[in-house]
Amino acid sequence: MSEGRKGENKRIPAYAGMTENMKTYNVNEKGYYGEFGGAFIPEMLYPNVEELRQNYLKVMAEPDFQKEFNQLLKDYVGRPSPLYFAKRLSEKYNTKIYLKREDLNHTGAHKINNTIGQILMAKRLGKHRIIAETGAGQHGVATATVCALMGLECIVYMGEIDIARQAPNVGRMKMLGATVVPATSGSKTLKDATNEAIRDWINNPANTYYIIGSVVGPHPYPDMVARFQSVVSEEIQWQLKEHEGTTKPDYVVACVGGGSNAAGVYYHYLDDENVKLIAVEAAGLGVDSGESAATSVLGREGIIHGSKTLLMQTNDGQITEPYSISAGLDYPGVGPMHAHLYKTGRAEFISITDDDAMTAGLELCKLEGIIPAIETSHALAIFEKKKFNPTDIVVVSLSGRGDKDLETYINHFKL
Amino acid sequence: MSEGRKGENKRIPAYAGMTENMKTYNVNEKGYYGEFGGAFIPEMLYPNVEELRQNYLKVMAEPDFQKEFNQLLKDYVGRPSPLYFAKRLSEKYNTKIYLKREDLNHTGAHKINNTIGQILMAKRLGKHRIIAETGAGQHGVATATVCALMGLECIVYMGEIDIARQAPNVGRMKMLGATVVPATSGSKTLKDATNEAIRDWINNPANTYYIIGSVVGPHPYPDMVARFQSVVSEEIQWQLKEHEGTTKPDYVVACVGGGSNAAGVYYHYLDDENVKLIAVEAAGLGVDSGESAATSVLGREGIIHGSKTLLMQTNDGQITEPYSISAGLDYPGVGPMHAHLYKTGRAEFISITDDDAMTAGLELCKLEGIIPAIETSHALAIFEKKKFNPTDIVVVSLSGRGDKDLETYINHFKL
Amino acid sequence: MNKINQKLQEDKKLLSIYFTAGYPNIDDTVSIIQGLEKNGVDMIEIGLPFSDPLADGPTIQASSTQALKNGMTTEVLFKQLKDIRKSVTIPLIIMGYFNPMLQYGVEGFCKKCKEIGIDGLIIPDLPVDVYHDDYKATFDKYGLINVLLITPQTSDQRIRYIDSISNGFIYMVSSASTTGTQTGFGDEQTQYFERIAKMNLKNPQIVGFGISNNETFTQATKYAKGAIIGSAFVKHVTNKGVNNIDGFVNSILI
Amino acid sequence: MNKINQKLQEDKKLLSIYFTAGYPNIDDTVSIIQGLEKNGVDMIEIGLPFSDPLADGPTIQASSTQALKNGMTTEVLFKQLKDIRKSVTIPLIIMGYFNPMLQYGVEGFCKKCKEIGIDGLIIPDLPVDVYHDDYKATFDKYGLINVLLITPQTSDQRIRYIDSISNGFIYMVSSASTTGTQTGFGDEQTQYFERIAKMNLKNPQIVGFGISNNETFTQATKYAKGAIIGSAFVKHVTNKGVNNIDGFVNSILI
Ligand SMILES: Cc1ncc(COP(=O)(O)O)c(C=O)c1O
Ligand SMILES: Cc1ncc(COP(=O)(O)O)c(C=O)c1O
Repeated sequence: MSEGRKGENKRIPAYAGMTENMKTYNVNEKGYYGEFGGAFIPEMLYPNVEELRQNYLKVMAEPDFQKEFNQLLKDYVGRPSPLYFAKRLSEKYNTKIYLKREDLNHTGAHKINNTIGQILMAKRLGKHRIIAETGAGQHGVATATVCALMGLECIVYMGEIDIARQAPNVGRMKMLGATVVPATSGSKTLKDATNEAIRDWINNPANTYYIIGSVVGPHPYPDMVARFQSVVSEEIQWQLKEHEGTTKPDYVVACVGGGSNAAGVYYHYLDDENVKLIAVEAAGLGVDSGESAATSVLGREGIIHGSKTLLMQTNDGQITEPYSISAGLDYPGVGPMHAHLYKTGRAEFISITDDDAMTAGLELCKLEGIIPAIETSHALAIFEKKKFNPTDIVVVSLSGRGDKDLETYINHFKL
Repeated sequence: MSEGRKGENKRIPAYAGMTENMKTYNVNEKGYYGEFGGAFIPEMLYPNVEELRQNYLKVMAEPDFQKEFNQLLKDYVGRPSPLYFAKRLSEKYNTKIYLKREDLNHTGAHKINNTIGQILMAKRLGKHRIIAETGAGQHGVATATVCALMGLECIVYMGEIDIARQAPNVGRMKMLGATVVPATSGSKTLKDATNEAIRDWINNPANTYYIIGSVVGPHPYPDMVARFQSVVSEEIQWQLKEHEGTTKPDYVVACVGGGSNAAGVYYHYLDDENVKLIAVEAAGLGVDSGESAATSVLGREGIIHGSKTLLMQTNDGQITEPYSISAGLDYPGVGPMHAHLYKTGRAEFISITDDDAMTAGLELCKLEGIIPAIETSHALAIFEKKKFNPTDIVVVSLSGRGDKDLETYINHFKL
Repeated sequence: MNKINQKLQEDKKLLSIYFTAGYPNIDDTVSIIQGLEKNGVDMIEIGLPFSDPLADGPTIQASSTQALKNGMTTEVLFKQLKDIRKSVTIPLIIMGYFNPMLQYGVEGFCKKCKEIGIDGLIIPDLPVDVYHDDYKATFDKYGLINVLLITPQTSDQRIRYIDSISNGFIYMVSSASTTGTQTGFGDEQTQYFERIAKMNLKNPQIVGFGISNNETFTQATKYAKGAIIGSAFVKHVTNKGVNNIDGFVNSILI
Repeated sequence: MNKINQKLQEDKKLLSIYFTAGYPNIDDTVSIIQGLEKNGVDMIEIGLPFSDPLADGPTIQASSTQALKNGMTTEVLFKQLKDIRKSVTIPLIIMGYFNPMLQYGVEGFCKKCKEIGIDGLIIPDLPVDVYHDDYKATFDKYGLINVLLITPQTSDQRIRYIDSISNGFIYMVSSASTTGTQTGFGDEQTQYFERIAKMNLKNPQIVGFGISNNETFTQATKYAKGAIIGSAFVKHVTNKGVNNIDGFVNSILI
């Protein structure tokens, strides 16, 4: 066995601990984070979701599952992802910035941590048809990837607008043998792709497993996805120890679409209030412009995609069409964990406009030679908004690489 | 310091050993591999090349250099790259296939191992203007990346045809702040880009460092680049030990453009004849079609870009315009190390056509969920050509990811 | 007694029709209801349109989108229905997703329904348990029947549980699908219909999803108390407008 | 005595002209040589075109590409020059890259040069050491002068070394550049020219790169024995053809 990684067996938090040693900011037995969460699903989905709910912790705890999951994370995904001290960026903002390099994962974003876990789950539940929704295409690619790896059929729903603006990822999914189905309703983005995926699942209840791409959807998805992503903060702990002699940063920063990236970097720090959590949302053209995806500011409690959470909606309860330049953040809801973190004030929520995000993305290219996904650029933009102390250790999740976004960047900056 | 990696200090082979403990297949003191190599450069380049020759081993041996190099490889590039057992591919070809995942490196190919090394070299030599040639654009991106990281000016020469067929990489270079200069002479591909880079260097002898992207060019480049890339076989040794209990595969396979990728995976096995080396060249439309880049088969001894080696040329000594669907293999020469490996029979050379490479690339997508660079696909295609034993351990260098090649793949297969 | 229960006691197979409120035109709601009653339909499901109707197929999705564009809201619907009981006596059920009700306030929503004379609700994304634990008391307080769904995948045990907390009828989804997707019933449906019939549930069952014509209506009601037509009616209204309801109903009941 | 050495002994500043053999037309080689001699040029560099002339700028590159397209090869050039000594006495140097010579065979190449009456070679990518160790003996055997280059970056020590193994003149590259890039000389060049002049080398120096007109010719030959014009002449031939050599030479020598 590899000595190349620490904490290999701590990867997936033990399920046993969950109820005995309840964490304030974690899910409870009923699938709620405070008042948020649950499983608001049509009866047609009940057997599937219930089967998953009853099995997910048990399956994840199996040594066999853990072994396969960890081995794939290491040899296939390329974990651990580095924790990189960004020297020039740190100098510019006069604080200590570490980048957690999820962009270096196979397929280029944090999303694959989750799809590896879920494909193993699907196999153990005997499913052989996989569906997924995708926004930026990263989750779609990550799903198509693990389906190819396991030889399973893969159908990915993607909004028509996202198909256009994330063309490279559409190409990748095709190469990987997935069927990409355009979602043409509503805002033709992530929300609508999710609707279509859920409809597919309703229509194919027996053989189909739905790999949700974020900490959204009905319980147990948010918790399961957060656990699969928790490998990220597990690594940050020992990596930061190597760099700085402490497992605890002062701040952990992540962009939030559905919230899986943030859930991953927060996970092991959720209940340690010394570690401040910053969640960065997409303000689009501006929080008050009517063209925004800043859910926490603009949202109210409600139900979206099977979960009670914060979402952008009319007074009447119709879900609003969001807008962000970033396909992965262009979502009117947020996972129930994050709704709870917002409501309780545990995390600070900052919203960043298209323009500020793009500028921060280009800055990272120029200062550190890393082209970030536009999603990630939102997280990087906070340094222009918020001052940190020179001794602060700020870990930013570099959730994905920007290869998929080149055209958008180049057009934006007329390069 | 990290316990996350083994052999950290063995990364760059100690220069002290070179002359004392001469290796048959390695470079000699004069810069030759057998009869190949040397520094056939115009006098204008003599001061630069000589400065490098006198310093490269000394600089590489400095603890400070090693520390910075290793730290960047680990935290920035994401090394070690995994050695992944490709289960489904192995089943299909009834042998044990391991993929060395250079595609997971930052910027997506093995090329960055070298540019990290050379940018540190350039800094220590006090140069602040960086030039490079590129074919597939991977070396150009890797160079633009390290220049951004160090805040140095970067000019990349790239053939006009390659600019068109590797557009994503051109976009990336622009994002990173590099100037991409089209080479419009000759076949408008890698050879011509290299000519232009050399001309630039001649015109800017004092402040400019030329980061060559492969084990080509005048001595000491081939040796220096091979040493920077040797981290790959250094890792394979201990990784294979973890997987199979032995440090030695039966075969090591790599595609060869200039040969840096192959040099990296061969390096620590060069003088161990139990490990068989396979070099895969691009046959283009077929070795005898007149549209090929299979240098070893079609080439004769001669001089290209400052080095005596095998190259494709007319009877008259004019360098032939090569052809391959793959921009990174579309080069009429090969590094002198490889010329020597060919001439001595130490390595087996196999050439693969465009079509066979493309098919092998798509197969990897479908079986393993990995989209390889078209360069890499050539290496993968050998399994249809050569039979291995079920117990053979075959390590294939997955030299790069195929994101840059999506359009070519998709058009080829009409996906 | 709730009008739904009264209707269920009639010795006939019941035809229930779904339509999307505010579609094709914002003011069609009342006239569609009147037209359906006049033409002998037994029960009506008034669809409160939702932006993201995830249990629905393309037809009902499109009608919902149009209805919202037309200006339909919960308030508007309640206003339109204010005097509905002056002109019709047919059982009226509001079918809608949970979020708009939640935003209105569940208690207020129920209260308003009672005022208007609504007899029941169908809320596909309000799970049975949540309904039972959090909202049943409210529904009961306002005399509203909550119609729960079962599908071919629902286990016998769960069907019995659902039966136990239902007090009107059970909405028997004919097959695993969103609305408007099935085009006829096969062996699978027949087996399912028979299985449920044999369970002798306390609540009668009404079949929905995939009923579009006389044939499927007849098949469905062979075992069940009635059947619900949704997408087929919405399509009819789309093509023929609201003045041709008699033609549609006649084609079902022959 | 080699014609180059003879010429170098003349008490005058020498004008040497480079042209690409086979350009603009394949058969222009001989008439260009004759024209240059007739118009008072002192020395000629016959460019053997190469596919990848990496020390050359765009002008000579383009002429080389065209010459190759025209069918120029080493064999063809030798054939064209077979009887050249019947019509001219001017020193003739072949300038070319090493690979074509290597493919021809260095010994054979030298032998052929001697037969024809070539006096020297300039091979920019044949390094001094390799020349010295591997080929000097052959060059000497066939009475060929190998002209070595120095540049502003060449150290004094290396210049002395180059001087020591040269036996004709030193090709003094005026500035760090490929051919045809400079457009005049500045302080840097003057300092360089002075520095070399003060070294009192055994071999005279002839300046090349960046000489294009009377002014630069005069500047260069203030310190050096002569100057070489390449790109400017190739450009002239491109624009005016081969029948106008007198005009060009006169504009330099005035
Ligand atoms: C790179 C990247 N970061 C972040 C996100 C946002 O999703 P989540 O909030 O689930 O991490 C996405 C979604 O596609 C993404 O691709
Ligand atoms: C992915 C990849 N593999 C291989 C090569 C070939 O180069 P080399 O032979 O130097 O490894 C390239 C060159 O661009 C490349 O991008």
